[in-house]
Amino acid sequence: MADKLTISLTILLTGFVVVFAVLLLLIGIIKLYGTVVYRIQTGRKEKPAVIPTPSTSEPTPEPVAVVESSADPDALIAVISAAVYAVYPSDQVRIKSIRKAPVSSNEWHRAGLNDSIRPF
Amino acid sequence: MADKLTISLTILLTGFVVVFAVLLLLIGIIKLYGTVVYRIQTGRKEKPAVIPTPSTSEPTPEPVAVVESSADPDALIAVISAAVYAVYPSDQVRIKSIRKAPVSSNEWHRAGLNDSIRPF
Amino acid sequence: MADKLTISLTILLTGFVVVFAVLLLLIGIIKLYGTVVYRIQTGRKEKPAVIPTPSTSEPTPEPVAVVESSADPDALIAVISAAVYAVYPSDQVRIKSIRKAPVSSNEWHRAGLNDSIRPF
Amino acid sequence: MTILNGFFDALKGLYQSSGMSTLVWQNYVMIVVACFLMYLAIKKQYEPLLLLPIAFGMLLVNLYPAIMDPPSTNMVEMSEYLKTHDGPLNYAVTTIGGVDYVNVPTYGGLLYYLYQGVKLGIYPPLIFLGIGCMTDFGPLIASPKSFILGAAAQIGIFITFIGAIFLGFTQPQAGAIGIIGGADGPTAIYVTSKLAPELLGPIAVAAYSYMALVPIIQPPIMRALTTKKERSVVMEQLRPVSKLEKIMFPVIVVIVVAIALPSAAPLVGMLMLGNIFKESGVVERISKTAQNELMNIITIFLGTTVGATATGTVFLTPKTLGIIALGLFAFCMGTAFGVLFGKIMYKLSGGKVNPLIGSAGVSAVPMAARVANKVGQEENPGNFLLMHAMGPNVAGVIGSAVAAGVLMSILG
Amino acid sequence: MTILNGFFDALKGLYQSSGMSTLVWQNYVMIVVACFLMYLAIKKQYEPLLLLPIAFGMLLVNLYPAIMDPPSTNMVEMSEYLKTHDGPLNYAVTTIGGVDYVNVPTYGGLLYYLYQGVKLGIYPPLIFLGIGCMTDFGPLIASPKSFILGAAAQIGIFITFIGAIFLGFTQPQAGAIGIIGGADGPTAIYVTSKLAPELLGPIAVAAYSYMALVPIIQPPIMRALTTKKERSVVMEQLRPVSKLEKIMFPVIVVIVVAIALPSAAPLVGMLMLGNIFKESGVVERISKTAQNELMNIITIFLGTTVGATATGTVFLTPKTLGIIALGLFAFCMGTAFGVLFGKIMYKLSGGKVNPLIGSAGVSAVPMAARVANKVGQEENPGNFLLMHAMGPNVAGVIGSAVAAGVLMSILG
Amino acid sequence: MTILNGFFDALKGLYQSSGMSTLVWQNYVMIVVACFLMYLAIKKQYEPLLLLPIAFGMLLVNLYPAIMDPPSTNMVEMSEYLKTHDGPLNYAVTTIGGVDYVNVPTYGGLLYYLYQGVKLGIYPPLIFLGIGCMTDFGPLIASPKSFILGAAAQIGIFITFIGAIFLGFTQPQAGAIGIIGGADGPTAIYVTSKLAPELLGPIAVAAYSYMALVPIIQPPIMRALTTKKERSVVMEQLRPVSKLEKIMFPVIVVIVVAIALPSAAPLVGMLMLGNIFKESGVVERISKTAQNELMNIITIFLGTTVGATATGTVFLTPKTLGIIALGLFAFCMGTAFGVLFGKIMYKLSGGKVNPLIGSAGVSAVPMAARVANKVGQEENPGNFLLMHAMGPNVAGVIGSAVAAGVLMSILG
Ligand code: NA
Ligand code: NA
Ligand code: NA
Repeated sequence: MADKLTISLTILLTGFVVVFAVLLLLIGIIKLYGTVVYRIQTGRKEKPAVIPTPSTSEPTPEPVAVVESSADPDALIAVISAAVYAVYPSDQVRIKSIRKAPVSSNEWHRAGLNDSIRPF
Repeated sequence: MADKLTISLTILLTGFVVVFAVLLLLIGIIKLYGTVVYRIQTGRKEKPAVIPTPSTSEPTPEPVAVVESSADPDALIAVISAAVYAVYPSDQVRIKSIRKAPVSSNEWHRAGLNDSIRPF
Repeated sequence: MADKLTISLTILLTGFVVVFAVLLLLIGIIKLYGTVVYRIQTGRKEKPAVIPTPSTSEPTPEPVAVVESSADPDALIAVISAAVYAVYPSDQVRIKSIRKAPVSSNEWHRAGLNDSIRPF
Repeated sequence: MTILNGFFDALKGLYQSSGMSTLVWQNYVMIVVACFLMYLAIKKQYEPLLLLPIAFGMLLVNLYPAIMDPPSTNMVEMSEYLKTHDGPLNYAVTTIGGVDYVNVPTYGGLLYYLYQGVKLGIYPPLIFLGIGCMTDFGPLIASPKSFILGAAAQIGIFITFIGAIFLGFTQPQAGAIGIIGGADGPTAIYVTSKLAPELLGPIAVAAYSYMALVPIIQPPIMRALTTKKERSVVMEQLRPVSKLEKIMFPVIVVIVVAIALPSAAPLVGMLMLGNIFKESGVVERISKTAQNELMNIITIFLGTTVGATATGTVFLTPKTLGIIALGLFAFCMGTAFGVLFGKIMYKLSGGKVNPLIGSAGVSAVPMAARVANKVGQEENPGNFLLMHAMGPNVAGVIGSAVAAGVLMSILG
Repeated sequence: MTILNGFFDALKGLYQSSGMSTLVWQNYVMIVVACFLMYLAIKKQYEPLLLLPIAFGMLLVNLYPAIMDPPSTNMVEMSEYLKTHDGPLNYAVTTIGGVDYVNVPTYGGLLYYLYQGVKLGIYPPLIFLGIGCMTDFGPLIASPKSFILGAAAQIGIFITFIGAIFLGFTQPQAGAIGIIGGADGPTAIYVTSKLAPELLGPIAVAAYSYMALVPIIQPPIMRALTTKKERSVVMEQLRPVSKLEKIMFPVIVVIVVAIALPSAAPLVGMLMLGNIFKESGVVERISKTAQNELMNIITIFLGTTVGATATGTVFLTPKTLGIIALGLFAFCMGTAFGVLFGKIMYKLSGGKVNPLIGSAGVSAVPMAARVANKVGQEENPGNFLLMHAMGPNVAGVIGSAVAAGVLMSILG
Repeated sequence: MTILNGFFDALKGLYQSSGMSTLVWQNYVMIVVACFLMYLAIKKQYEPLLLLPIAFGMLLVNLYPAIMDPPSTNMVEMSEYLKTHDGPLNYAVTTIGGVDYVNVPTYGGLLYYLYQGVKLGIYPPLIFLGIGCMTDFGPLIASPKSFILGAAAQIGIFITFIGAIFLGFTQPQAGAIGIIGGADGPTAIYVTSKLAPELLGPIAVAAYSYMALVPIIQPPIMRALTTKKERSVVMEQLRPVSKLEKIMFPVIVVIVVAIALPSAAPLVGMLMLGNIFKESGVVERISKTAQNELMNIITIFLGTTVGATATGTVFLTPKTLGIIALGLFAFCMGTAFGVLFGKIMYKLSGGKVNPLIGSAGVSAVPMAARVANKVGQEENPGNFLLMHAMGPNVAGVIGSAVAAGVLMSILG
């Protein structure tokens, strides 16, 4: 009985601590490299076009960058639309189309990709 | 030689009896549950719409329920058409479309199905 | 050291001889059966329609037989077009369409093929 | 000088290990046989999905018999092994009576490994899984009496068994030969791999060849045994079958057959698993894979390795001729008994059943049903028997599996 | 006379080997249970992709228990073997201490062989490979604090462990039962196959049943633990995530988790391999096969054989009832702790985090995230929590794998 | 108090089994190497379909070496085993000398099991099956003299062998290193798994890296060895090839090669089986699966497990540097000899053959043929050499397999 209690609480404590420790470590690392990557990428471009700032008061509707489409396009489009309209006044923004972010690659890369469809 | 004859006739007799016994048993069970299922399902509906009665003399053409489509749609459509026209005078019936029986399911079921496309 | 030299040159010599011997043998056989097949097939037809002769001065454009399409259709079409126009003056030939050589088969064969989509 | 010596030694070694010095005349004959089978598969389109891999496997094994060699393991005492090897231990270790042995392997041939799926009885049930996903048992549910025809056509199996016994085959061999009459490839291969694996090559070739020849073998028998009037019978339209009946069917069949004949359970079980995938309508994703990619992969492995059991010395015996002859006999008997029981049903039903559909009871889905339809249309072009023949046709698949269960139970 | 004797002997033999004389009452009960699970899978559409194969495997093994029989090998001295056999040697040869032994096999049942992928821990990681190809970790990268909720929801696992210990289960069994609370099928099966394979049947059935019941189990708990104001919180739009971050994420996660908890490496490693296939965008061809055909094939084999571990004598014990009860308890605890930590984050963030998304931390992707979204919309139909709930949801998958690593390391 | 002790003991145990205390510096270096290879695969798109799985396998095995651990079996006497266990027997039984032993297993790592397909020589031939289904030998049949160029480019293999011998590699290792010059991934992996499995990691990485670098490695060599006039040669259109010739080609090649060099039979046999699937036109269903899903599944398993042979202690030796250098040398030699024999054919044909197409003889299908086309177009943009280069290109695949057969026969 005492044995059972010991092992039980040991597992509970160890499990709790280790799971949180590992996942908190992941939070730290991801925040860190997220910041680094963000700085590098915005450092390259002149203005950070990726995140549209809600504070701008542009008079004309503009297309908004959107998430990659997944298995359930209709549901996602609804979700995305809702999310977009929640942030932008609807008279300023209109969703024109939702598409996958294009995989940037120069012509040689594309040729390489075609080749590797036949990889051996 | 006698041995050969014995085993031969034993196998022939046993095989014949067992194969027929098992398949006759299946006939019995299938007829039974076919009847039960038929009664339950027709009991639910007000009139048995599933089997069109050739004796009715309806003046207008009516669509006819048809078999699920399989690998070879064209051949099947021909077969089905022939079968339908063989039973109904062609001036009373016209085949409008041949389609799979819709899988009945309410909205929640469909949502569940969508979910389970990603099952784990 | 001498050992290394011996095995090295043995492998080099044997490899060279065997690889060339086998592939030269293949050249011989393929040329041989290529000729035989060609004769048999042209023997059947009245005129050899397979190889268009560039020396003919037909006034009207004619479609040209072409290679089976593969994984990269656009690239291939470009290549094929270039190849064709390189050989024929472009005012005499126009590429109408590029298609796979039809698999010749009579009706029974096609039925058999359909059947064997469900092979067991 | 040394180099030239080395060169000639190497050439000699290559020659001695090459087919030119290891193959025997039977291998060369089998190469010709394999090419002929490829001709039939490609040009005549005789069940090419199986016959082409079978023929190519036959070709490969006769060009390079070691491709079917089993592996062997030399168990070396760990202490001995470590004396001559360093680095990490790459092989499995077995402890027998406290002593560690390192399992040093000599690997088997490529097709030996792929063949394990046949030998262990895995491939045929998986192919039945795919077939189950493609089979519509509706016509059989609408007309359960079709089971009688699907049973009648199996009589040929047992009659052929008698013939094989009297031609000198052992009992398990005779059972495997008889099952050719089931006209069902996976069942034939499954039974043969259990009862008489040494006959796999000829039996598989015979089974698939005759299945391809069904449109030639069956019509004369069908015409000889029926009258013009019988062949002209137009049958009543089948009743529609509800989704619930279709879902319950595979469950009921597997329960009945597996309890009655456990040895048929793997085949029938997988067939019905596939069918419930199809009919339930809720697992389309796995149903599609089971009937396409999974079945295609298994078909390649099954065909090639079954063909690779047909080495020259095994195949080129008088027994193979006997198997070829008995297989044809089995098909004819199956067709005949199917038609004869069709005639009985014609009488009993007062002329409502067209006896031609009995011939479809041999299986060979859907070829045999099409043949029944075609022979019927010779008398009356407006007579469509296809759906009515599909009932006995799919019943024949279940019937063959049941007959297989009987043979494996008694002879296995 | 002899023939009739033979006939009756054969019938008697068939009867004695048939299920009618070999099955026990537990088998018949399990057949009914299997049919009920099929009803749930087909009619109620409870995780049909897994529950239908599981139920059918359960049906098969209780109709024909030998379908899971292990093979056995009789090692016969070569010299002995050759006395009674001629022809080519068909079996592997093992040399022990200089003596050659022929390995004469008795083959195992069909599902025994397919089950090896479960037993050796191969199928669950391969399913994780396919899941990785389908999972978008974007919401988690955009909001890494979701990991806290994905961790919190695993507390249920460890609390359930305690319950199982006190109900009399052994420590490894208690670990396997606790992992049901991970709400992640492949993880549960992987852990159970390592710690307590004898419980695979009931644990798999419990895990997949409760995953299907998530829309019924979670909402009451979520409503009970939150206020109307908390449930109404509209969260800020997630920041966009660059392709580079998405590519680096799987690499970083696998490095951290595999170094910290090696026993979680196969699961997390394959999940992240799949994810880098997806995010890299350069190997679409293999990514598509991994998430479709490969995963479907594995799903069929995994489901059927996991179901086939549930023979009557194993399944029909009070322990199974305990597992069913503990599994529900684990799900409830996981949901509750997820929501409670959500409330903590609500406080700490000054009301910016909707605590409902904590419930998605149990995994059960994407069902649990949809449930969070739906419960949120009950208060405010214009409130779309789906994307915010996806973060804890996919974090829960990683969290469950980490918790599994802890349990396997300590108890394995 | 006891609980805190237990907690610290558990933490200590977790730490001791974690990578933090078990990994050595080589593992960390290899993690960096693996990340660099992933960068090349994703960003530079160097043969990503193979290099990405290879790199990830390398990452996994260095994070968690036990993922490649072989299993072990403890054979316990049945009577002993039963003293401590009750319930049904879950393990296989082996009978040795009349005594029953229970095979109690310790399971191997996930990638160990998937690696068996490499070790037993199964995956490379199956990939060749898929390649055969995609390869059009038409240009080679139309111009059989291309075989000469496909042979010439293999000389690099044998010259590299010499280099490897003098750098201190053993004969089998030198053979495996030489075959990198074959510029054919599956052939290199097949030969290495037979001759020197300990070098699989570095050889596979070298082979696929250089294949990806063909557009950079070859052009300078091609330009250096040819004159402007030679490079400008416009070749005559290839004659059309009939379907019959295309069907007969695989049969003839497999007969000739398998008889002459049996050890090349598995590779060439499967390549030609795939090709007859393609050319026969009657088995499209299995042809499509062989070149898509089957090949993709095998590619994932092959790549990941080949990468997983590259543990730090194996990979980080001076030998690996030698292999990388020799591999580049092999590619250059192959290209050079191909071009040189092209020049000979240019002379003999009176200037009708463009020597650039000789470079395509190394294999690396279809990349090398495209490079030949591109270098030709530098001189004359209207000169399309692609089809003419495809002949030597596919001949190079057969040539490499023949060279592999020679090496395996003499050195194996
Ligand atoms: Na049959
Ligand atoms: Na979870
Ligand atoms: Na090559």
